[in-house]
Amino acid sequence: MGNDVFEITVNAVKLIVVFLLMVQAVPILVWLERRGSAFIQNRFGPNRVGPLGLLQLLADAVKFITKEDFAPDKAIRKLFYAAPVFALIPATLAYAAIPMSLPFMVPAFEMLGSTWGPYTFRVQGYEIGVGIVFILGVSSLAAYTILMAGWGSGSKFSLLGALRAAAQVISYELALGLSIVGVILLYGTFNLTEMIQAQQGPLQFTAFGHTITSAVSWIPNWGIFYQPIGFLLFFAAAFAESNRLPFDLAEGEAELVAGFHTEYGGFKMLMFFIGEYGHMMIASGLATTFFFGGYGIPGITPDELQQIILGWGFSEAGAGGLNSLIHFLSYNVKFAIFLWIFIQVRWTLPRFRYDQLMDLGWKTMLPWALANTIATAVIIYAVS
Amino acid sequence: MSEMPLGGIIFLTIFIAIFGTALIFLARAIGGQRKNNSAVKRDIYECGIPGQDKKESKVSVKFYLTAILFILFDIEIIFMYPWAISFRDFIANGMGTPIMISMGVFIAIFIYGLWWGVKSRALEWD
Amino acid sequence: MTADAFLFWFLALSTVAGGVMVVSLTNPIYAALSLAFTMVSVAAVFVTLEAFFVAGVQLIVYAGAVMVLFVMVLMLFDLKHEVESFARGKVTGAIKLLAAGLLAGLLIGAILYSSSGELGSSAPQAAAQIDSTKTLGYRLFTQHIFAFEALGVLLLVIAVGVVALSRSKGGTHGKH
Amino acid sequence: MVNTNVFLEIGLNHYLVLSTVLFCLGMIGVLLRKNAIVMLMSIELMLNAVNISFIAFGKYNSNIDGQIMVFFVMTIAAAEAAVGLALAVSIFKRFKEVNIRFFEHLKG
Repeated sequence: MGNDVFEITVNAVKLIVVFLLMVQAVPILVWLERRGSAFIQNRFGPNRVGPLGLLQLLADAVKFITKEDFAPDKAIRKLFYAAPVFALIPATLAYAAIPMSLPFMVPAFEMLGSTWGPYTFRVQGYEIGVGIVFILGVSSLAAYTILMAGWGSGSKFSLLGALRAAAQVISYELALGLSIVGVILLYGTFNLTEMIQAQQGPLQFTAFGHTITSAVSWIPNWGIFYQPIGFLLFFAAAFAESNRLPFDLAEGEAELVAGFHTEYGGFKMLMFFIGEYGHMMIASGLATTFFFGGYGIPGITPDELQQIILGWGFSEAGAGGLNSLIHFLSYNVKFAIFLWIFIQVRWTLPRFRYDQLMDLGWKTMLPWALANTIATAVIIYAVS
Repeated sequence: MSEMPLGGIIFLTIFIAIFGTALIFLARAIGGQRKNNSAVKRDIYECGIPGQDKKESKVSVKFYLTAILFILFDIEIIFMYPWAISFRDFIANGMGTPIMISMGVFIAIFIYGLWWGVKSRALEWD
Repeated sequence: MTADAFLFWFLALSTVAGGVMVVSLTNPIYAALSLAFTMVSVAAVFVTLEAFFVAGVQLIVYAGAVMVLFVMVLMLFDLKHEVESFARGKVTGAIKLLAAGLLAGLLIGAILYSSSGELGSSAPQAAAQIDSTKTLGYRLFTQHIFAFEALGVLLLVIAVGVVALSRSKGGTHGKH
Repeated sequence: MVNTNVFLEIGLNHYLVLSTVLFCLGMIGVLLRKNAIVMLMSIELMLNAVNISFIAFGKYNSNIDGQIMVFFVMTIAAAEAAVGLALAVSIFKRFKEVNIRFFEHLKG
């Protein structure tokens, strides 16, 4: 994690901050979801508590934490209580691996009578060489949470919902994993930071040894222009992975009450919420990283921006920090757009039937992802 | 280049586990217990009729069939990852055609498996 | 070096603890969950051995797929806490434990005895300059290409067999 | 005389001993348990132990083939688990029994 006490401490604090950021974003998303759904359905939504109903978040939190803690008699208490805690782990571990901005340098400084060497801190939980594989592996552990909750509740609705949800999650993992193969073929790396670096600069195609740069210089070199089908498949599969409408078959109210968290209430329920929204955030972050240049800003590379900021009279380190901050904002704008798409889709599309869902995953998305992979490979092979 | 900060991952895992457990206990302490603690309240959810145990519910064996097919296809997809990452190197080394052929055979097997699965109605949910 | 050693002992402890729980817990679902935990720990052990990609595959395939299948099947069966989860007979049980212990002792003895050889004490050579995953892909698709294709066929055969098995209504005498 | 280096310097032997211990745990599971599915799980444990030693040898020999072998072992193990569970499920559906002693009553 680092070479000395300072670096280790900063990295540990950074991890905790990433976790809290994720937890923190959930009430905001819930508010956005409720206001957004009201906006879409021509209602007002929560608007009484505080300006624009923003304090509703706080009221909700207070409500959740003052609920009676409760487990049914037939529940297996160990699993029943462990499942919500485990729901947080895969989402956070995966989210911490997504780069959110440029790394920034801290020059050497004096503290407590000794010199602390120059450091480079990344704006992400940790940098992982095989980033995609790690994220896929960790998020595939989310199935255990569902199964533990469903089994531990001791209720048939929970068990049925859990089995459905697990079958759905694993089915769409295939389409998700296969749609990423095209991305890996394109960038030739598993590392998310290297992918973002490959997407900087204006759009340019390299074909038959010639480089064709687009005439309009502000069109960025984003993955979406190379992998449009891959993006659609990835994003649709990500909806299913995070159990969101139109794929929320696990909790189809008419059939299964509330799926695997039928028996949960109060704070434990909120933790499942955090896990679910965490998966949404991972999907948004990954879509941003793979297809929309990550933290990059269209029309300008980080080095050029650094030069511009230096021109404003900042020191090297200060300019680096400001540059990092600007890219962080850029990342968050893209990230928020994707989160809004998640919400918009939820309140626009109706739910699938379960057989339609499975057909879509196995018989439509999997073949299309395969076709996308083959097409990408053939094109890469043909043009080089 | 390939690095994995195992210490950080383990630290974060343990931190979340402790944090989550603490939150659950906190909610338990603040929420307290209500006076009503009847058997009906502590029963599992049911809509108007006496609660039914999960033992009596029949679960379709389709779920496990889906899971098995998922494992087999998942491994085939995982095999594509090392291919995808070294594909450009192969082309650069002039081995593009052999690698395309060998992967083509593999993908053909994959497609045949998928086609067979669809044809045999193993993936049919009704 | 100390941090690495600490990490190794921590992971070794969690791996072995998970293994012991798999063998000793009488409820099969708990055993399956602890096996999943062991798999994750083994993936972490792979990371300490710098096999990053294989560690990820271990997570995806073993922890994320195979063990999910086990847990799902156990839940489908709804196997409760078993009274007789271990084989009968104290004497035979003791003999079996002894045999396993003897094998462990023999193997560990052999490992320690042979550690004076050139393998045991030699520090690992500097990591190859090329990215190890790319090297892995390169070797897999040049040296082991036939094994790779054979595995593709094997997976297909298994898929067919499994579907056929689940199709049969049970029973051992012809079709129904 | 306790050599502290054994605890502080991790080498190939440590991984091999870990692998041995895991393997023997899996073996105990296969020998002692009666539930067919738990026995399958113990076999997975043994395969994992083997994988650890493959990767350890691969690293200390600077040879990537160990990892490729692990890749293959994982595939075979997953296939084995799939077939084993499919068999167990069909027997369970028919006879409601997963005890391994029961299986010897089956006749072709």
